[in-house]
Amino acid sequence: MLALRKAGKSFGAVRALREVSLELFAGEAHALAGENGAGKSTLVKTLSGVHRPDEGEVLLDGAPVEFGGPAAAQEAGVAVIYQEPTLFPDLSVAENIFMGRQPRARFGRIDRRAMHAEATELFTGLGVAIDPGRPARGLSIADQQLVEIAKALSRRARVLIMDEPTAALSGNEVARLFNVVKTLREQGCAVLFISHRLDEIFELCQRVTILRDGAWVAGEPISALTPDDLVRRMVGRDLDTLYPKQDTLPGEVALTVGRLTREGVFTDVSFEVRRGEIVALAGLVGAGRSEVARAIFGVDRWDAGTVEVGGRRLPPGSPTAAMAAGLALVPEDRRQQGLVMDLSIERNIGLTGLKSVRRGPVISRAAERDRARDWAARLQLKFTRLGDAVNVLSGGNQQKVVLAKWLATDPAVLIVDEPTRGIDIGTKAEVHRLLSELAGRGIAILMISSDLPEVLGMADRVLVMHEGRLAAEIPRERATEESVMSAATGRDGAAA
Amino acid sequence: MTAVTADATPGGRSARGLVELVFRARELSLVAALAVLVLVTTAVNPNFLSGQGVKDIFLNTSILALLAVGQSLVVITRNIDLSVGSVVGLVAFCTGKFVSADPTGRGVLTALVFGVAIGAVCGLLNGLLVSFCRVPALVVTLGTLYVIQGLDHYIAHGQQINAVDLPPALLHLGNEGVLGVPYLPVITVVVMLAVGYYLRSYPSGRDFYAIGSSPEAARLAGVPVRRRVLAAYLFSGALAGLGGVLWLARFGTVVADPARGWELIVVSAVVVGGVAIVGGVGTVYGAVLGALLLTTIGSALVVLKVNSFWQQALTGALLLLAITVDRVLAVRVTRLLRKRSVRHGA
Amino acid sequence: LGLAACGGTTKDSPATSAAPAQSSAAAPAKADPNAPVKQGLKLAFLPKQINNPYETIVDDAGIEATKEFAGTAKEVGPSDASASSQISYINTLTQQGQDAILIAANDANAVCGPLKQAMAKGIKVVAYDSDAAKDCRNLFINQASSEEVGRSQVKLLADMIGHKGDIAILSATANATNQNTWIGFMKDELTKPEYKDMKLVKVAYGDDDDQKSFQQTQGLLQAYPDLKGIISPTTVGISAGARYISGSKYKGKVVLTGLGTPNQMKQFVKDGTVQKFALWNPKDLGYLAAYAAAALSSGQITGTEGETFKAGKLGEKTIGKDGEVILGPPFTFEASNIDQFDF
Amino acid sequence: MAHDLMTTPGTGSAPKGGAAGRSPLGRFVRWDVLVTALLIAVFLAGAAGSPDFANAGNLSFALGDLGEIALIALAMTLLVVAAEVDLSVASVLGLSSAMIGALWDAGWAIETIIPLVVVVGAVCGLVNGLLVTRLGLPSLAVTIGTLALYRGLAYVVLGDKAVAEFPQRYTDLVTGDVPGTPIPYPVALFVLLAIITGVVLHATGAGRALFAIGSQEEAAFFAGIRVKRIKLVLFVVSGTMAAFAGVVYTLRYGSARADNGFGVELAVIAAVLLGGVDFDGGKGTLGGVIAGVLLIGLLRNLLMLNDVATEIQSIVTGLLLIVSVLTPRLAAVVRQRRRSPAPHTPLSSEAESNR
Ligand SMILES: Nc1ncnc2c1ncn2[C@@H]1O[C@H](COP(=O)(O)OP(=O)(O)OP(=O)(O)O)[C@@H](O)[C@H]1O
Ligand SMILES: Nc1ncnc2c1ncn2[C@@H]1O[C@H](COP(=O)(O)OP(=O)(O)OP(=O)(O)O)[C@@H](O)[C@H]1O
Ligand SMILES: [Mg+2]
Ligand SMILES: [Mg+2]
Repeated sequence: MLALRKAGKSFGAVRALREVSLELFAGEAHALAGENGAGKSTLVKTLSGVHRPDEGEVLLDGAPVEFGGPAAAQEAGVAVIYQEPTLFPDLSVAENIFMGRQPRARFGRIDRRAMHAEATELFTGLGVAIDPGRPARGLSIADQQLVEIAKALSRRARVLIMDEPTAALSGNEVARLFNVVKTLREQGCAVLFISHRLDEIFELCQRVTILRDGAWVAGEPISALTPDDLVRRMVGRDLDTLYPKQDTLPGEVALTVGRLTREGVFTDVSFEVRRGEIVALAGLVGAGRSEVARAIFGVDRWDAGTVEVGGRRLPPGSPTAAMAAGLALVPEDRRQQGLVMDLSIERNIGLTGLKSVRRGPVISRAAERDRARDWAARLQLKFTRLGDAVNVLSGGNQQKVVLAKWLATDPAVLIVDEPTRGIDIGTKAEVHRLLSELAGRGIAILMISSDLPEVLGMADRVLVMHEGRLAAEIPRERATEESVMSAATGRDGAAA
Repeated sequence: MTAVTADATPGGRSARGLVELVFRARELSLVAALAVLVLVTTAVNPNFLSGQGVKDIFLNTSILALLAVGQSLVVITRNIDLSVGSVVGLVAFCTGKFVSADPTGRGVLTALVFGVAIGAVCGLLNGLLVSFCRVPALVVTLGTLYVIQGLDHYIAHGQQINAVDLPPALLHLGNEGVLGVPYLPVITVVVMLAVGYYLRSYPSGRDFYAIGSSPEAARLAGVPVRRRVLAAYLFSGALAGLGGVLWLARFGTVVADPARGWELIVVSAVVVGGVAIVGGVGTVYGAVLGALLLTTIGSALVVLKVNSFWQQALTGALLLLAITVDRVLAVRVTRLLRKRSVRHGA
Repeated sequence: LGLAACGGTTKDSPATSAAPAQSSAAAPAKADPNAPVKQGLKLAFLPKQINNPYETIVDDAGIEATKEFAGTAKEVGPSDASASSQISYINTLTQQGQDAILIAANDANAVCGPLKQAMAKGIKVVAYDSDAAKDCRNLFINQASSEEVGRSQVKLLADMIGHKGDIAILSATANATNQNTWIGFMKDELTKPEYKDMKLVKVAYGDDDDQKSFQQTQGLLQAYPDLKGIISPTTVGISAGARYISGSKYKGKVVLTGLGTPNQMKQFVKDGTVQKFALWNPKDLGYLAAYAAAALSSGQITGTEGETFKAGKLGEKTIGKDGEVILGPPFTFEASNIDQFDF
Repeated sequence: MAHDLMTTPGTGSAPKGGAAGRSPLGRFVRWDVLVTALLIAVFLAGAAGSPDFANAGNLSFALGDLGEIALIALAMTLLVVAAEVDLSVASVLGLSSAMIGALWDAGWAIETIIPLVVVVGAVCGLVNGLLVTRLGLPSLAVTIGTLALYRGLAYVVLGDKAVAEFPQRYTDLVTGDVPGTPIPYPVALFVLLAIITGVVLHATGAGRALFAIGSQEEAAFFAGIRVKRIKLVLFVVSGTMAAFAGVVYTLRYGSARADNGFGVELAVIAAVLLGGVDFDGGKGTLGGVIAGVLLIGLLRNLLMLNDVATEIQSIVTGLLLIVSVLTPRLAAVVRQRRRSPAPHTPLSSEAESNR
């Protein structure tokens, strides 16, 4: 239906795509796999008219087309969920979904009632209860992603392209999304699906195309591959283990959270994290996990309760004090909170350690650069120049910059919120190895993740949140998919 | 949240009502402030609310409000137009020159067409530079502010348009009315209602908000960003042109640069009216109310016999008060919204 | 004030005020009343603000006059009526080596330093319309004696309202030197017994801005319902005031007078809004200023009291106290004579 | 995300316009370099065209005239880099001038008055800063309000009076030249302050923090930068600098008036913009701003010397602003076109509507 033939695309010196071909067929879900920076998002943007290929062409129903812009592709029936949510924060959710093609009443007016009804219907289909009338500002990343999904679905397009739609979602929403997509597929829609979670690829897709460094590596039916084959083709080598959890002996208590409450968001949250321990905070999307992390770090104020790091009490609402006490937070929204997108890689990494690279009052650029280069190498960052703005990096590489930025502060307690969101499987293993190593060195780690296997694979202890409260604490031995999920959905609190 | 599906609508509706209320609240608080101001002033001096007094206030507001409507359209798209004041000056002078050259042959309609056309050309220039050449709006319009002002001075060069030279019909437009209602406010209200309705109820109107809210997302959503931004400037320019003609009609005598320094007054009217300076939020009704409030403050202080030297200070203080109250209110409601949405989720 | 007593430089400290820079340069050799007017003199008019129609009339007349004695003149100036922009121009004119600078000062003192520097370089300085501080200029061409302007305005208004009722003044900017001098004399005049029934209730400032003056008039009339008369001794103010009154219910009830140009006011005199107003002939002002500058530059006069010089068609003029030359009494315009004028 | 609702809107979750960000032109033509080149060109043209231009006397005048604008522009640069703006500077200047006049008239000692008005300027800045940081109001709106307020207070303090006759020792300090050079004292002071500001902005942690705050406030906050405190300090610095400029202004003209410095804010902003500081924050160099200030000042001086009418000067200033921004952008577009005929280059994903 939609196809790409020998397409190439360069950004300056970076060849993001070279001679890539790909064909989407009606009624078939096609997976696109590859490491971070392999060129997946670029391919998507080429198909959707955001970029024009430097060479090669886009074919629609076998005939070459030239999309002048995203609007033209949409006209042609191509709906896209971009990797990063692109919402209008000031407009209502319903308007976000229908921008540019609002249902009309007489005289070309907008029919708001119909618009809201349709939006509600879409959300019902996805099984979520987002109020279509609320402004998009303040939606959690997951909710934003869901609105994006609703937006794409509402187009009833012939071709549906999804760039990591599930990265911020947890099991339930993913399952629902897949149901909807499967229905669409059965109705004859062509689907292009990108994800770093291999099980999802195997569950949804019939065919897979693999990219490596912008080049086409393989394209074959999924049934011909095992997960290991897939990984091997993506990474170009065998992967040892995804969850290289080392066993460590927990040391003294590093972080104590006592009856922490932020009105209307979370209530009475108490736990502690010991040195060398990885504690996972699990729960459904919107359970308030990120909010707890933000409060601990001082980005949000808390209304009641205490936070102690290494026995020292933190004042509420001061990230600076939290950092001084040895706390670090890798936030969930890297584009808004984690990175200054316009600044260079080195400046971003340097931002948390301005003191450590000073000569007198003046910053030593050489020291700053060395530090950045060192961390870029340790995290295997893929970049052209350290002086490039981070917004030209691929999503996964951006995430690595955030990690580097915080690891460089040499924290005593590291809070990571969705540390592997949007990270490819090779790097994911890398991040996991890193976290495990850090724990081994005696750092206390609090990990928030919606990726259940990750939680189970990495955590020494699992705390489960449900609707703003801690619902359960499950030690590693007893942590299973069932036990965590039942606590997360509030079906039993017994484990606590 | 995920588990709840069935009761999405009722909860949704109440939250939506709340959101609508927040937006209304901005305008309501302006109306309330206005009411307090008028009541206090009238209590001190009943003349303030006399027929003449009310007429004066509306007449005084009209041109500012007209400019505020144009400006809010631009500000909603996350841009700014600092050149409006100088466009008014240029148009007022040139139109005056133009019609006074042949006061019998060139009537009101010619004057309006001439003036609006000049304004539109200025707007077009701004718009092209901002949308197609991608020059930051502040730089462009500060630049055109200087250029247009210089041009105006160059053309005027110490001349003056006098009321005697103008066609009487034009002066009528500025000072008379139908059934006791002067034309000027009528024109402004009609423009305001038309633009307000368009912005709220037409897809292309919503585009302006989308662009201001997130230009990148707007592009991805297929909104013709450049065309809309161009349209906003064109419209703001044309309204400034209209304002210039009305200025001429109202004041009759025009020296080189009427409306000098008005760019900041117009922007304050828009901001007081609740249009976010960063785009995406606000209505033209609010902007017009903002203009009305500013003008009324000015008139009230004179009527209240406030020392001339205190007037400006008080105007500034009241402006700050207006935006502060608005802000505090917005924060309160947002907090309420947060607690509500969670309770609804729970 | 306690702090002030602790020492330091205060207003009252000895020799604090900036002493006249080159008092020797300001009082040069002898005047030679019979010296010929130099050929090719370069004069520069520096009005308060270009684009003020009144100033343009004055300066254009002065530029015309310069041609009569084969000199060249130009008008330069800022587009805003501020002292600081005027100063840039003074400096530039000094650099250019003009023979004389004719200035309508926006601030008597602020322009002082640069003018002194100009004088030190042998450039003659003539103030007109609005004076600069005495030791920073050679001459001041006063359109009319300030005292006479102030007092005659009050008389004019008093006659029209029958010496009775509340009155107000609509001035230009709060800092305008000439306005404030006139207003001073008006207030003084009002203390005389024949004005005991007249009360000055307010001095409003329209900033020589059309719209602002318009609104100030409005406000005055609302705030003081018993107001009988307004004096607006500024051309911008009086025309804006007249325009408001002509379109309002106050027409015929409130008397407006002041200083205005005939062209501006013709319509309002004819429609009865304004009966009488005054002004001198601005063309003569520019003319006289140009001749005075020429006389200074040619060494006919030095600017001391009692010297005389010929001012073309205006005949002989004598320098009065403080280096002032007075153009003549203001002229009152009314319906019967206004059509004879075109400026 | 309650947080972003309580800080300045626009630094919230709305993604900054330029997703694709820095256009490749940045590497070839830097704006500030361009402005500096233009400055040199103007200077050479002036020196060649008019004998009155390049002499010490004239340049000393021209520089002296720029003094206040240049001083205020330093603080304004810091603010604009942090994506804020202070429009009230000219009014603070006026208030400071009016206070000097009133207090001097009342017999206070100038040695007491000067520190006092500078402190008042700091307080004015503090008020701006508190309104912006504590209430989360946009600085453009706040400072339009205080623009009226402070100017009004200036009139309240001094009314329509103009106070003159300041001690010569002090006026000389401001109008005089550093012994043995044609450099006026204020210019020398400016050079010193500019060096300090330049180092702070471009070589210290605080400067890095400013750029981070300017381009993405939320991320800066998450990185432990005390966003609010820094902004507050910036506003205080701006107010202090404006009040100090008021002192220089008053002494230089020897006249204290409430309307002193009226409208200077736009001149300052024009200079800052011309210097290549992005009003969205996060981009710009101090060198560019200084070049911008000098360019506007020298060009005006040159035009004035050549008897070019004020109107034309205004037009030239405006065109300069537009052209200086337009040229590099057009050049980049042309370069892009030449390399690949595609209209949808990363450039086009830059914000269409940036302020
Ligand atoms: N606008 C741009 N300018 C310059 N380089 C870019 C731009 N967009 C992408 N790139 C580069 O192109 C390459 C491919 O990026 P792309 O975003 O397509 O990767 P991806 O496969 O989607 O990775 P991820 O899994 O992390 O999302 C990367 O090296 C990236 O740095
Ligand atoms: N600024 C805000 N205004 C209103 N509601 C908000 C705001 N921020 C978050 N919420 C809501 O608060 C709840 C908790 O959000 P939070 O992001 O903490 O969830 P979470 O458990 O971390 O989920 P995830 O990280 O998977 O998104 C959600 O329902 C979210 O929609
Ligand atoms: Mg990607
Ligand atoms: Mg979260």
